[in-house]
Amino acid sequence: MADVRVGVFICHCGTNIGGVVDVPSVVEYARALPNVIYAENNLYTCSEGGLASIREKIAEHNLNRVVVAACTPRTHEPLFKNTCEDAGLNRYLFEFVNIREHCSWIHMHAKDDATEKAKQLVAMGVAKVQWLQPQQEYEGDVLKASAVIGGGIAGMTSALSLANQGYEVHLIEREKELGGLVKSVNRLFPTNVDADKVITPIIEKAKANKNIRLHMPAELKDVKGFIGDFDVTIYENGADNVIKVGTIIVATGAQELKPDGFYNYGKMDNVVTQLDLEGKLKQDKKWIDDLAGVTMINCVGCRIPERTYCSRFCCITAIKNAWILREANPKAKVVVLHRDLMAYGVEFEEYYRKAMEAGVLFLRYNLDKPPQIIGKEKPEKIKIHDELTDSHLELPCDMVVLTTPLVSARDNEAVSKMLKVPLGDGMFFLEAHLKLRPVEFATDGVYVAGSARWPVDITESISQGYAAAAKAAIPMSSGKIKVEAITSFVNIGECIACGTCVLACPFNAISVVDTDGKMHAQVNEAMCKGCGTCVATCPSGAIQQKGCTDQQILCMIETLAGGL
Amino acid sequence: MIDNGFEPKILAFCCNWCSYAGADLAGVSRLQMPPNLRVIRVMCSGRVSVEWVIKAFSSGMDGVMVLGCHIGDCHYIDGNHRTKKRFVLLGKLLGALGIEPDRLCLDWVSASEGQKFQDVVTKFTSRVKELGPNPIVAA
Amino acid sequence: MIDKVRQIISDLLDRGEADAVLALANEHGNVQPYLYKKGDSLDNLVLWPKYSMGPIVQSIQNADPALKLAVVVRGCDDRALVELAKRNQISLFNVRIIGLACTEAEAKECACAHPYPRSIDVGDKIDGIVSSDELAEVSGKDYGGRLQFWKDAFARCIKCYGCRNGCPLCICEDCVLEDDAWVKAGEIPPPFPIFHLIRAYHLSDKCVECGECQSSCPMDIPLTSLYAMIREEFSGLFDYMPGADEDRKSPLVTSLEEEPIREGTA
Amino acid sequence: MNCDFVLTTCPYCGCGCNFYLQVIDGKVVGVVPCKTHHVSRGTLCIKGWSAHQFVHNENRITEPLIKKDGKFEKVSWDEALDYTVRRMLEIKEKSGPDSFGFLSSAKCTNEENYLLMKISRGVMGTNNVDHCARL
Repeated sequence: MADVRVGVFICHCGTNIGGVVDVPSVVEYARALPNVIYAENNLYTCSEGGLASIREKIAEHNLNRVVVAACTPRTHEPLFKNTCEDAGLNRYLFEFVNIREHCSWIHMHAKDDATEKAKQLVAMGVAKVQWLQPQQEYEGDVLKASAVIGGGIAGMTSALSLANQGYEVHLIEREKELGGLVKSVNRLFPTNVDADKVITPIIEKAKANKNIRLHMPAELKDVKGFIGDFDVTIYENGADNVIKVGTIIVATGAQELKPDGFYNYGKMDNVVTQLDLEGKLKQDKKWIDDLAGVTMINCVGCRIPERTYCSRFCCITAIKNAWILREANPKAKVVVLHRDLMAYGVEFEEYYRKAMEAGVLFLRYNLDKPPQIIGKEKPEKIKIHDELTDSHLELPCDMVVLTTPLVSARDNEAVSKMLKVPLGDGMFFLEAHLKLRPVEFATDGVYVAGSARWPVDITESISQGYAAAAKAAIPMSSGKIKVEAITSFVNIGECIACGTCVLACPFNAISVVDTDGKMHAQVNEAMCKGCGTCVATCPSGAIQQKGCTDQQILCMIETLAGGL
Repeated sequence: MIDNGFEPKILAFCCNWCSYAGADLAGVSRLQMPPNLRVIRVMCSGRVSVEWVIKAFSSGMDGVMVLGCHIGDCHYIDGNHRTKKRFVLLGKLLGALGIEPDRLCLDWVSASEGQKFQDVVTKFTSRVKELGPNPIVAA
Repeated sequence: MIDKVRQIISDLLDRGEADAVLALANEHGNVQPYLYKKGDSLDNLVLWPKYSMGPIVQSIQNADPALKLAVVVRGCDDRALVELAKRNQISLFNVRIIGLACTEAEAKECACAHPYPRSIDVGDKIDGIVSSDELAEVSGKDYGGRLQFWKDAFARCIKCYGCRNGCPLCICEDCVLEDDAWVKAGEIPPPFPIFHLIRAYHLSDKCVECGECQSSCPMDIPLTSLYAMIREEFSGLFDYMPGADEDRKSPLVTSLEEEPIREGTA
Repeated sequence: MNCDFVLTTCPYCGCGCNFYLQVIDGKVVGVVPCKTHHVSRGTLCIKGWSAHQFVHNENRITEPLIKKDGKFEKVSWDEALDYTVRRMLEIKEKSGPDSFGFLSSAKCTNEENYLLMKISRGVMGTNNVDHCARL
């Protein structure tokens, strides 16, 4: 190995390591390892003193490799890599050895074994560091433009937020008008404000905003490229149109379940869903006066084996509409049958109590004794089994409203294939991480907001719209993306273009190309996430991963096998 | 733990996002374990080459563990799907060649399963102790 | 049987459906692969012993991709060509297969379980050999017995790379078994089991049971039995047979959704 | 394009394994062991498999060369042979016949090996002659 000069820094971490591992003897042992020019122990390597020592020793001994044996790389690796960089050493010529969480803390009653293990782990680290190569991180440009798919409340919120920050936004809507589900809603809980009063101004603002190019009606056809340089093909006014953007926000929303096969829906008049009811309420309210009774049945088509999830806000919708009907016609018997009532939070609990005070009757029913609608063409009575009193009730009822869940949009599968993003339960889009990255996909540059991810009400759609816009703005504001240099690379001479790695890559980041007559695999560094799955499928090792080549791991195995 | 004086050499490949983090959690929770284990960190269990494990057994490792994220949790969507297929197959190939498949452990440990990491490592170490030294390298 | 093959070859060449036909010929007492052209005499045509046609088709296509080539293949060659095409090493577009089914004796020679090509032009399909007594003997042993059997067998290995060179599906430009990081140079026999188990793993989703590895082994190491066991384990896990279908991707490469592990085996 | 399989004997040692050189358009592209040959029966050793690789190798010496002030230069056969003979006799004169050693090659024919033996023993007067393929 061309003049490798290794510095080893072994940490006491106070007593966390030093209390179990005989650190000085490990330092002594490290001095004898191949190409180790300098080795020292520090009380706290991550302290300012420890970091300063690393910088000084790199300069003093002209070190070109650094090994730190301390806690876990998952927390401190960036800190030490930055320190090496400050000292003028390429940050990838660094290896971290975990002798705390993986050694001292779990072998507290076996000090000798722990020390022996620490020595071997350091030996493995020093063996690997010899083969590390300096790396440059790939930098790509990010177009300051975003494509928002879906012109519902979430999509418009994201579009307006990004447009107001000065980014060019392409808002793509499949229907003939913006607004999505909210357009077909009468009033909005919990304030009972008229839905149009909320959605119309947002639509106007979206149309008026000079940074928003509206593509409506337009169908998403294909998406190529990667963060910073997406080509989004849409079918608009009879022709394909390719839009070049840096980021994409998926806000395709969801749709109400039409519960065919439940309670004669579709076969009997006046058996409607909440959304159908919203439509009727929007037209006129006269028909409510001659209502004798209305029964709403909640959880229809959900929290059942085929569809296990709770759609979160359909209870509140039922309470809202029940209350409106009750207010309009105090004589009508308004009943809400539920299997549990989701009225979380201050406003919703308050809303629920007001509906009860207005005389809406809330009864619990059970799936094994469901309510029966009595009537020929349309409901006349309803037979309910009340669980509390374990008795049967017959109530007048000339309308049954089925409260059904939101289900995923029918073309989620197609969109997910185009964007190469996964689908989770119920075919909703699956976010990168429930808590840590809720509005992003694992694929960089693609974000998600609204009911496309799972059923959310308007307030949550708006907040997720803002969140997705904020996340999308990060790469677009800097205009640059840096990719950590742990991606794969191909040795063209060794590659026979068999395409195995192309199939193995979860991110479609590899393609077979022709370079002056020789066919070979090529890795797109902007798309490669550095998982290394391709490297393990290549039989000849023609493709390797920076920082994790076969050579670097094999010498660790040999060090370990030889050492014991 | 059967104490027949034989201390097995055990190597584990852990993925940065799940099993390595689970190991860290076991450390933070001071869950004590037998000291036979040495961990090599990879970004994804999908990076663990079957050839590495073959090399490990060939060079005298008594037991090798491949620990990744649970199926469906992989940070790289489905890198660990390949891991599962490869190492279920390797277990069979080892058996065909006469190496006890129990010397190879394929399991899934999430970042929050420190306890499971301790269990898996402790059980595997005693199982390898039972099986005795690596038969390839012995005599 | 051989006259029928002669007829097919001469028709193809005369009608110009093939520019050349790859088959075998007995020249001066030794049998060799032979590329027949229009007008060549077919008197010396023979069908046995079989030679591995995959690599020869590959070398011919590399030299002249547009050549309309016909080739007399047995089941194993047919499957080898499919696997080579699957990995972009050849294109089957310009290859006309003349399918030859193996006889009982020929099938027994390589203990072949599928002694017939996908479409048979000459010969009749017979049932394959499911197990040889050697295979039965090995798989009957316990782990210790098996290990000893294979240790003794591979102790004879002189690392001539014949098994790899003869194998139609060992297609790497730069073989890891010649890389010092994996197998040190000059170590004879190569350390057990790294050499043979790495190759066995590499072939586990490609082996078309052509028996060329054992027929190329100067030390008579029972590789046919080894690869029969490898194939048995592989097909036990995956509903996949190498060489059966050009469009089926190898299960080791795809996700569990695309190609799951069989129930009850994982 | 034409593709021929030329039967030949492996030049590396005395075993005499036979294989076919696969020749496409005049270029040796590979080796196929001859399955019907009674000696090798379709198998080869590592040298047999790679015996053909020197044929088109760009490092192969194809003309006589003499090193002049540190660099090899092409010369005619006559000049090369005259130079060799002159130097051999000078050295024999100065340091005696046993200062020489002759190593023949399996790639040469038996006759050539015989002639080399004659030169070493008859002309140079030394017994230091051997052959690399002396299996």
